Amino acid sequence: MSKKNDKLEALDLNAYYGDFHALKGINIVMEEKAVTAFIGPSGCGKSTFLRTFNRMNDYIDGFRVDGQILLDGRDIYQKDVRVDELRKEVGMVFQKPNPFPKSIFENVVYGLKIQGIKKKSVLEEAAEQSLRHAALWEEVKDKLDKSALALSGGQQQRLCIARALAISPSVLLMDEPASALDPISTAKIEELIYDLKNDYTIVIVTHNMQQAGRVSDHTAFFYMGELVEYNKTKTMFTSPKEERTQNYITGRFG
Amino acid sequence: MSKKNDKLEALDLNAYYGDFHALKGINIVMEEKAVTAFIGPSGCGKSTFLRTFNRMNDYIDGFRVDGQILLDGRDIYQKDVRVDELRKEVGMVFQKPNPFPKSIFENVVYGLKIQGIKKKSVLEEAAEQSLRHAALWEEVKDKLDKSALALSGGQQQRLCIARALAISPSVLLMDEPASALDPISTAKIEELIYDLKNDYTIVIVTHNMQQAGRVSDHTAFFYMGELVEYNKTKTMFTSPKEERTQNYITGRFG
Amino acid sequence: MRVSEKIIEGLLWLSAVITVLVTIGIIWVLLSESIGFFRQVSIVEFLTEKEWTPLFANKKFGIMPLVAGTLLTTLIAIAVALPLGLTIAIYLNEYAHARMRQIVKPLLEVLATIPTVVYGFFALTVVTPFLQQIIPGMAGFNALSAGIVMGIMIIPMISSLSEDAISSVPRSLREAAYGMGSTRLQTSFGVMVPAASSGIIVSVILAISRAVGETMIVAIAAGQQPRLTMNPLVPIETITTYIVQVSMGDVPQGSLEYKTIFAAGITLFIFTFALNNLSFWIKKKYQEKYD
Amino acid sequence: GGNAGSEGGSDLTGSVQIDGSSTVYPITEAVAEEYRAEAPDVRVTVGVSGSGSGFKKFSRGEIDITNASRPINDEEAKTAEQNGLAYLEIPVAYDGLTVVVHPENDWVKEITVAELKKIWEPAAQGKIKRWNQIRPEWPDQEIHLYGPGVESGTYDYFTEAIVGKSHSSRGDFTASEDDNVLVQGVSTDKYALGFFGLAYYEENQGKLKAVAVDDGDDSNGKGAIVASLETVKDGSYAPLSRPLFIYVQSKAVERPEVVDFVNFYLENAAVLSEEVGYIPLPDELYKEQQQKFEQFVSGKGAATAQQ
Amino acid sequence: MTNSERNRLKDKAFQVFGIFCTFIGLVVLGIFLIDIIIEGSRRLDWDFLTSLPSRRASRAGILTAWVGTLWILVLTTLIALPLGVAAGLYLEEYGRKGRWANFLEINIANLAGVPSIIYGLLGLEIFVRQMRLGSSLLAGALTLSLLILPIIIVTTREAIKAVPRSIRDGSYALGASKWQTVWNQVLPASFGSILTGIILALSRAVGETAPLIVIGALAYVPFTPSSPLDEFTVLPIQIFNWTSRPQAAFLENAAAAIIALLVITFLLNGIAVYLRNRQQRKIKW
Ligand SMILES: Nc1ncnc2c1ncn2[C@@H]1O[C@H](COP(=O)(O)OP(=O)(O)OP(=O)(O)O)[C@@H](O)[C@H]1O
Ligand SMILES: Nc1ncnc2c1ncn2[C@@H]1O[C@H](COP(=O)(O)OP(=O)(O)OP(=O)(O)O)[C@@H](O)[C@H]1O
Ligand SMILES: [Mg+2]
Ligand SMILES: [Mg+2]
Repeated sequence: MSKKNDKLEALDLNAYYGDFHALKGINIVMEEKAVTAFIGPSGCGKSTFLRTFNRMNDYIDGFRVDGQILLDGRDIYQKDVRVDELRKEVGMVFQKPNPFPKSIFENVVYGLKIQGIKKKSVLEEAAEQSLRHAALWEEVKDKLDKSALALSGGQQQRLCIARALAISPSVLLMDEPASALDPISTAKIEELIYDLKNDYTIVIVTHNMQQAGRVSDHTAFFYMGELVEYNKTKTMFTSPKEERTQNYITGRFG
Repeated sequence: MSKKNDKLEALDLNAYYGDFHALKGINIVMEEKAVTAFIGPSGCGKSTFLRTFNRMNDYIDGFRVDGQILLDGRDIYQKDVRVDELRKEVGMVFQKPNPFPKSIFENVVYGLKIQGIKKKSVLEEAAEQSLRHAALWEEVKDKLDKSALALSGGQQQRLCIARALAISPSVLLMDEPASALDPISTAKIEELIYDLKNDYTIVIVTHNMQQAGRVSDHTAFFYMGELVEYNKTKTMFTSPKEERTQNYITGRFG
Repeated sequence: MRVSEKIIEGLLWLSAVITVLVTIGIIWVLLSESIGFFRQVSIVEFLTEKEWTPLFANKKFGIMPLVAGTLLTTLIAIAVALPLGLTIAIYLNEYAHARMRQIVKPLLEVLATIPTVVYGFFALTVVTPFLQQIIPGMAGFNALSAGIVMGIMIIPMISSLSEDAISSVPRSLREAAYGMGSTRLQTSFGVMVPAASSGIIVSVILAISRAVGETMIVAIAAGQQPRLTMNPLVPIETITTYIVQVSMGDVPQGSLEYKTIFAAGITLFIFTFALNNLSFWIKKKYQEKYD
Repeated sequence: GGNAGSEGGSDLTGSVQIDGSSTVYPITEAVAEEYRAEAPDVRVTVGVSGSGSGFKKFSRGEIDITNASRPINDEEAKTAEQNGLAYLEIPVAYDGLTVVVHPENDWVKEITVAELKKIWEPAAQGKIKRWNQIRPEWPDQEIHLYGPGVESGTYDYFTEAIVGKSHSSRGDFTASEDDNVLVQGVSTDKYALGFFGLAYYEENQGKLKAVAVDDGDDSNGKGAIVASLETVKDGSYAPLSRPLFIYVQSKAVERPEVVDFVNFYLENAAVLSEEVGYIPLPDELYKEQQQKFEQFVSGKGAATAQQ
Repeated sequence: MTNSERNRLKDKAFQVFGIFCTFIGLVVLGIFLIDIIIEGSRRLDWDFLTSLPSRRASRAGILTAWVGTLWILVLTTLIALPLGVAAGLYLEEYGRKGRWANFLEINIANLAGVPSIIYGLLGLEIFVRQMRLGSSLLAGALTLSLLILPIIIVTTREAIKAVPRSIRDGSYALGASKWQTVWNQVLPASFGSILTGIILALSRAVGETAPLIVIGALAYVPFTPSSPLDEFTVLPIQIFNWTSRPQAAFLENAAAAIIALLVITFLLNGIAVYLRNRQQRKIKW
């Protein structure tokens, strides 16, 4: 296997909500076109960390970071970085499906439209491609002009993925994308992640060890704002170095 | 093992949301002091069915049922049944923890207070007992007068269970009680269910096969509004009779 | 893109700042005339004198009677509108069918749009004679019927806005309450109303503002007699009524008599300002506790 | 002056802006309405913001004519002067103030000015509370008083005429700017006594009873006199009839449409004021006003032109 | 057992009380409407709607008044809507924290409590005199806009608050700027409720008399305005004027004019309710 490039890096990253120290001196390097899973107990800072990669925390009152986040070697917290450009590069899918209250088509092409692309044919082309990519095309191709809110939860989540893919990001952040879904939808989304990693660098937060095991190449275990362990998923699940990791992933639960 | 009594029964139960036929001729008998798990894909009617046992669907416009639901042999959809009395008998815990915006203590004793119990000592006694029962006492005993909203998600969910236990129901309905929680909290709640079944008849909805396997004595599999299969959990997970059940529970996901 | 974002934000900011300019404008209008007033009448007299007779030959400049009248009618109006409005809000939200709510809510909203002249004559020609049969000693013009009718007028402010607030309480809370065996009443008062309290408080504040600012009903039905009393059965006058009557009357503008309306206006302004501050901080405190 | 009154429409254009007293408004409105037939292209507008507000706008030159239920005061006159405006006061009709009681009141038939003064003067406040304090044979019942708002020219005039000093009266009476409200008050209160414009009495005769007033001066009619069109017009109903005015300013009369309108006003005021419930001036007075106005237009009228 | 029976009894009692209160509200409304309709409907005909004001009650009409009211409505909407929504947006989406925001919030609540007559005095000084607009439609509309601005701002904020955070996040995550998010997601999603607030505010503006009289809106205007700088009258002034006339026939006219005013506000509310319901059917979170 050829050595892949480093896509995302965090250097001595600290994050704070007001006085609360949410992330403590995190250092991590993530390869391109690989899936990295973040695991750890509730409140350990997984989401906070994930959202620093596209600076979604910018809108939270009192939130601040120090240290660096590098995307392709460039610090995204520099003054001159434009967050809207950054987010076109780093797409995101949320825990709860959050389609816009518009038609399916409008949802998928939203990102393109706000970039100023208006040509119908271009948009249609892009919509089909992203929906195919998200394994949703067959199910919705006849009702593109119907409201996205009429889709089932699993379909909505795949729509949100399609929406993120439409603007061709290179990184895809997913915060517990399957936790609200039933097993069938979950399976579809896991398959999808598996397919997508050929083209995208994916970071996924999950509570589900099996899921982490199935879909990720690397796993990072967080505990109380610290990155406890980061390793190949296989290594991590078979022979974790840290006792805390061991305790967490060998819990009898799933 | 002595034969247990039948606690809950559904006879030819049909349920409708307006024109939509959500439950189709369901027949089921559930034993007392046992845990029954409802599984099935999203939208198959698990929650709808669960909520007929304490008539929580009464408030939904256009919802109606025919057929019978028997609690201790008595049809709860009879005219003369008081829903408030029924709900003291049949407690419920919801998917998302929903503590009242009041203190922890006020949350636990809410059910008693609305029954007109005012004596401080009785309330305190009951609060401690329910919180202990819900394995939360140690964590909150020093901050009973703090807002319940300041607890973590897992703690909130256990608080909701304590709240339900405080009014001493005989049946406990749980609609995906752990889906919003991290593995540690989930484990605690599963342990709790395991303990509680000595005293309560428990019905739990879950998307998580492992969870169903771990906590339940019987499992019911629903599909598109029908009860496809109902059996001992062990039997069901090792040798399901129906192909649809097989397909669902042997999905590689969890 | 960046630049246009900044421009837009600037425009939005400007719109918000306009409200400050309006306040400055109001203060300026009020102050510029009332300074002249306070040069001739001491603030001490203004605040402590018990009579308000600036238009009589024997002039007394005590604002208290007008403040008392304003307080009295507002209190009566709120005493009518709050229980009725809140009951209606709870009833519509918790007891009535969705269809009924959809019809009744906008219908009640019409109450707020009936011209207040109509209300005034209703108070005078229907409510007062009716009340006089119950309360024999009642004067033909009084604070009570004006207050009651004003209360009816502001019912929809409380009922509609509170209903909105209650219905935006997460469903999960209501289900929790029902799941515990609460009756509808216990659910409403034990859980929904406390959870919606900030919205309900806002609705009451808006209703109070409307009652404080109302003129025609009081002008027609309450008798225009400034009087330092809390007796609802006798004629009174409110600050706003006084301001409207004088500003549209025959009194020479620029005279001391005319300037009284600005002094009265600034009193009202300070009064509502204090009220708003108070409720704002109460709201803030309350929200912090349970968010 | 203009040749108003000729049958055909005039071809004048422009606008005439009027504001001021709500009491005078009905007359001016009627005149403006009729004037439309006369000069369809002249836009006459009439506001009702009160004499005080009217004078303020008038003295700043913001309007051409103001309706007034009281004469201009010194301050207002000075402002006009500062703005380089001369003006002419033109009486256009009388308003009779009628003293009324409840129709079931069978004890009061007439009342003297002295008695009215005893009731209304400031000293009466808190003292004169019962009917029999005025005349012993009247019942031992509370007396309830009703009158126009203290900010109105009507009240101003009444106090001047009865108490002898304007704005001097007791304060514990029920006031309203809207005379219909007073009608309502008196007509539902057996022990009421009130006063307001004659027109409101005439329109509500069934519900009210007018009281004859005796001013003790036989030179202008003997004994107590009831307010009516005739008694006000011939001056025998004294002292409770007051004149209503319009004021015209000098800049405005440089415009022919304003001149034409005022002339039309004076020609038709007699008929129209009666129609809307007021009492016309004697004919010769209108003539006199027309002359004065002519002088004023030609620049010879003084700023303080008096009646 | 006795306790729960008592609770049930209370519950029933409150239900009856609730029905009773709602009923009172509706009955009072009914009384008003019937009373006004009985008194005014005889006068309400085509002539009444198309005639100019007159001293003769039977000939008087409300043409200029209702046209003026519509003008005022349109102008006030054009001014107050963008301003109020923009200010609401600013407060809710941009400047949400700190002393400045608190100050603005109190300030706006405070403005909502200022009596309308004071706005009239302000309008007279600023718009009529300083800005030399005279007693024109524009001056009137500006004055009323200031009057209803607080109501629009408050309701806009409430409406925007109800848009779920997840929708904003979704938009930002796709690279949308703040304004793009507001314009494409937040505003369309809250449009229904904002509109309700605006229209309720406008029905307040439609009924106002005092501030317009102060700025010099006229009672007798024998022509319909043709530009925002023309003088005008509105229905409430006409009503106010007629109710203070001695002749009973004018009271009848006033009642008929009130019907016309109510029809206008009914229509407004109807539009609001229609849009509100349509919006709520379309968007379920
Ligand atoms: N807006 C906020 N303000 C203050 N504290 C916050 C905020 N958001 C999160 N936190 C705190 O920061 C810590 C990390 O939160 P984060 O959401 O990153 O946890 P997580 O690992 O994603 O947990 P979960 O699995 O429950 O989603 C938690 O203790 C949380 O309480
Ligand atoms: N209030 C409602 N009105 C109309 N249809 C409803 C309503 N609630 C549920 N349904 C429909 O009834 C069916 C059963 O819903 P239910 O909530 O019982 O599913 P579920 O098995 O609990 O699914 P999930 O696992 O997603 O919670 C679904 O098709 C759903 O769309
Ligand atoms: Mg998280
Ligand atoms: Mg469910």
